[in-house]
Amino acid sequence: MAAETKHHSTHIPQWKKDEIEDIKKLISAHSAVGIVGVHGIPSSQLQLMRKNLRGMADVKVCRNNLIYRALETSSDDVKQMNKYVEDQTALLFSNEDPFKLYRILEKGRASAPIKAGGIAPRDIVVQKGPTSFPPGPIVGELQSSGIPAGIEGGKVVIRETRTVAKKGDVVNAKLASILARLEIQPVELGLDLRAVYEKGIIYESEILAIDETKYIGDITQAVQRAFNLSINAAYPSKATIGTLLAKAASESRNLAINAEIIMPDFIGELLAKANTQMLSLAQVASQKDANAISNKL
Amino acid sequence: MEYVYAALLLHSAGKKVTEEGIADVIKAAGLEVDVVRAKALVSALEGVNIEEAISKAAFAAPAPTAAPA
Amino acid sequence: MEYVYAALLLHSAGKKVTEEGIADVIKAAGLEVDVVRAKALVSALEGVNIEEAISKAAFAAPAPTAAPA
Amino acid sequence: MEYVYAALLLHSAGKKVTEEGIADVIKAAGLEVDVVRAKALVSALEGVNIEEAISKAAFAAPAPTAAPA
Amino acid sequence: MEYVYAALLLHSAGKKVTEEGIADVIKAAGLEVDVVRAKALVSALEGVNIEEAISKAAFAAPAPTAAPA
Amino acid sequence: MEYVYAALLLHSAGKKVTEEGIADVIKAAGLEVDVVRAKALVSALEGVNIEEAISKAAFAAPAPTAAPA
Amino acid sequence: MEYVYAALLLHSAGKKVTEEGIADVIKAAGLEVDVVRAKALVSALEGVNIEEAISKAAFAAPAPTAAPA
Repeated sequence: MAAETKHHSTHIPQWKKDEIEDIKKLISAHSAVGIVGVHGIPSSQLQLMRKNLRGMADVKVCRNNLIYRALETSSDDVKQMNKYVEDQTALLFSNEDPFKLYRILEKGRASAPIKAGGIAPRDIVVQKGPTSFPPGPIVGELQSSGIPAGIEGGKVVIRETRTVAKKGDVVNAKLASILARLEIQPVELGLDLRAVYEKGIIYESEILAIDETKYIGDITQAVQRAFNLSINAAYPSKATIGTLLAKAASESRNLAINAEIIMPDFIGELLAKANTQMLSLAQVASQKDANAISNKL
Repeated sequence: MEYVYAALLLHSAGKKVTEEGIADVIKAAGLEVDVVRAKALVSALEGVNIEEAISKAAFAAPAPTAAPA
Repeated sequence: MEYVYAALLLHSAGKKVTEEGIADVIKAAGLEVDVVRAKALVSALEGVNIEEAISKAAFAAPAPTAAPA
Repeated sequence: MEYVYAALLLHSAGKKVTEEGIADVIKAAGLEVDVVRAKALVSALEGVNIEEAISKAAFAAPAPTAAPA
Repeated sequence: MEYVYAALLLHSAGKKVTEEGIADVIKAAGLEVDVVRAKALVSALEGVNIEEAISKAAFAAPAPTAAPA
Repeated sequence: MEYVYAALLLHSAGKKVTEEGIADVIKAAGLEVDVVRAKALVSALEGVNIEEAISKAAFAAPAPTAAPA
Repeated sequence: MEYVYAALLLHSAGKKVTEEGIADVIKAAGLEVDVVRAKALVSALEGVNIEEAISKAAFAAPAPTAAPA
């Protein structure tokens, strides 16, 4: 690849023309065209991911300049996808809904060990607890990478939880090897869907990344509002009539008791209320003077 | 409960809760009017902020409400 | 609640709750008697087992003791 | 809530809750009758056990007791 | 209980709870007055905010207003 | 609740909640329009501040009151 | 919230919540359709159990759970 980037020029070799034509055909044959970042994905992994997507999406890896040229000569709408072509890019062709595509790709993410010299994509933490290693030189290796280790009950244990690399740190060979042996895989590999073109609309990843909990919250709120409105406006429907009746009944009860309306329906509660008041007043009084209240209570 | 509902109806209709008002509503519901009850109701509501009394959860002693009928 | 208190006072004094009884107690408390309320109360109490109504409260509203503190 | 109160009034008076019944009560309360609302209410009440709905209120209201403390 | 009811009655009638007040009410209920008890109660209630003591009960037991709107 | 959702949709779309508006939305949802329900809803909403009615917690029979915001 | 109302309307009408369904309802409410929002909503709802979300709301808010039939 490196050898060839040199002589892109006025004359375009036939194989490149073919490739561009091929891309354009794929574009017109699918409802959705995505630009996918494939940075840092080893080719074996990429192969696996492509395989997993079979039937839902085709991933085509090719050089950016060919992608660029293919898009450039497509319709005005599609042309705008050019701005997402950068770094290591692949094209994705599908007939699926863009949102669904995004979800599928997210699900397809896998974790991988970090390589020597790799940059920590997040804080890398080694949790305390037992390991599967039998006692041996591993203890010293752990310790020399700043992980407090020891031996307990015939097993190597990590004594304390440690952050061994901060996000952005370069992970040296020794640590990378230890992390691999501890089966800590800090690197997340996945097809990074930057944008999808579908039927005249470009969906960027921020739009595609749906926050389901927000929607659930919205639904909850909408349902509550509908309920509040129908009860507060006393709109009778099958869904609300029970509550409306209960509300009216409870209001009448509140009114009767609070206004001390003497009616057969509520006399029991009024008696009970008076009795409870008497008991609580009696209690207060008896706390001050036990003799103030007859011991009948 | 009829009398209390009648009072609530009058109140929510924006009317003053009077003996006559209650009597009219009770009659319209096909019942004979018990003057004592109507009077007692009106007297009990004197000086009461109905809006407040309605919304303030009443002393919830027993659950008997279920029973009345 | 005056009328209800009066009724319960009579009841716990072992007297029958009558209009006159209520009227007497209410008067003794320095209030004017509202005959209608007394009537309504006696009528409402007809067939009511006061002891039972009270004990339901005791059962349902056990909170008071607990709460104050 | 006028229509709901009217319905409960009829119900607690032992009457069937009908459009006409509601209309009569609403009128007696000095309001103009909105036939559509009466209709909608009667229709919503179809198949509803009013007694049960009401007792749920009685049952439901006191529940919070637990919470305050 | 009679004495406490008498006190509640006086309080809710807007009167001060005094020995004489209680005695009058108790007598009106057809009971003989136990002066010592009346004294003891009045003294025990001195400085007590009856309204508060009563409403505590109401508050603890029932449904906190909180709910409805 | 279809009609209420329709009304909320119209309201939040900045439209007045009218019978026709509701009918249109209901139809667009693939339902047949029940004129009584549409009319009853519009009539129930008359004079109602929808924004307020939406956010005011409705009658909270049971305990959860604590929760709503 | 228009799109959410539209979706709930469709759902409570017993229809599947689809892009076209939402678009139709939104249009009927006199709004221009934002395809992206409609799509996003439908896609978001794919993984959501609307009935569950509704009943959660019902529970969290007021009583309704009891009521709806």
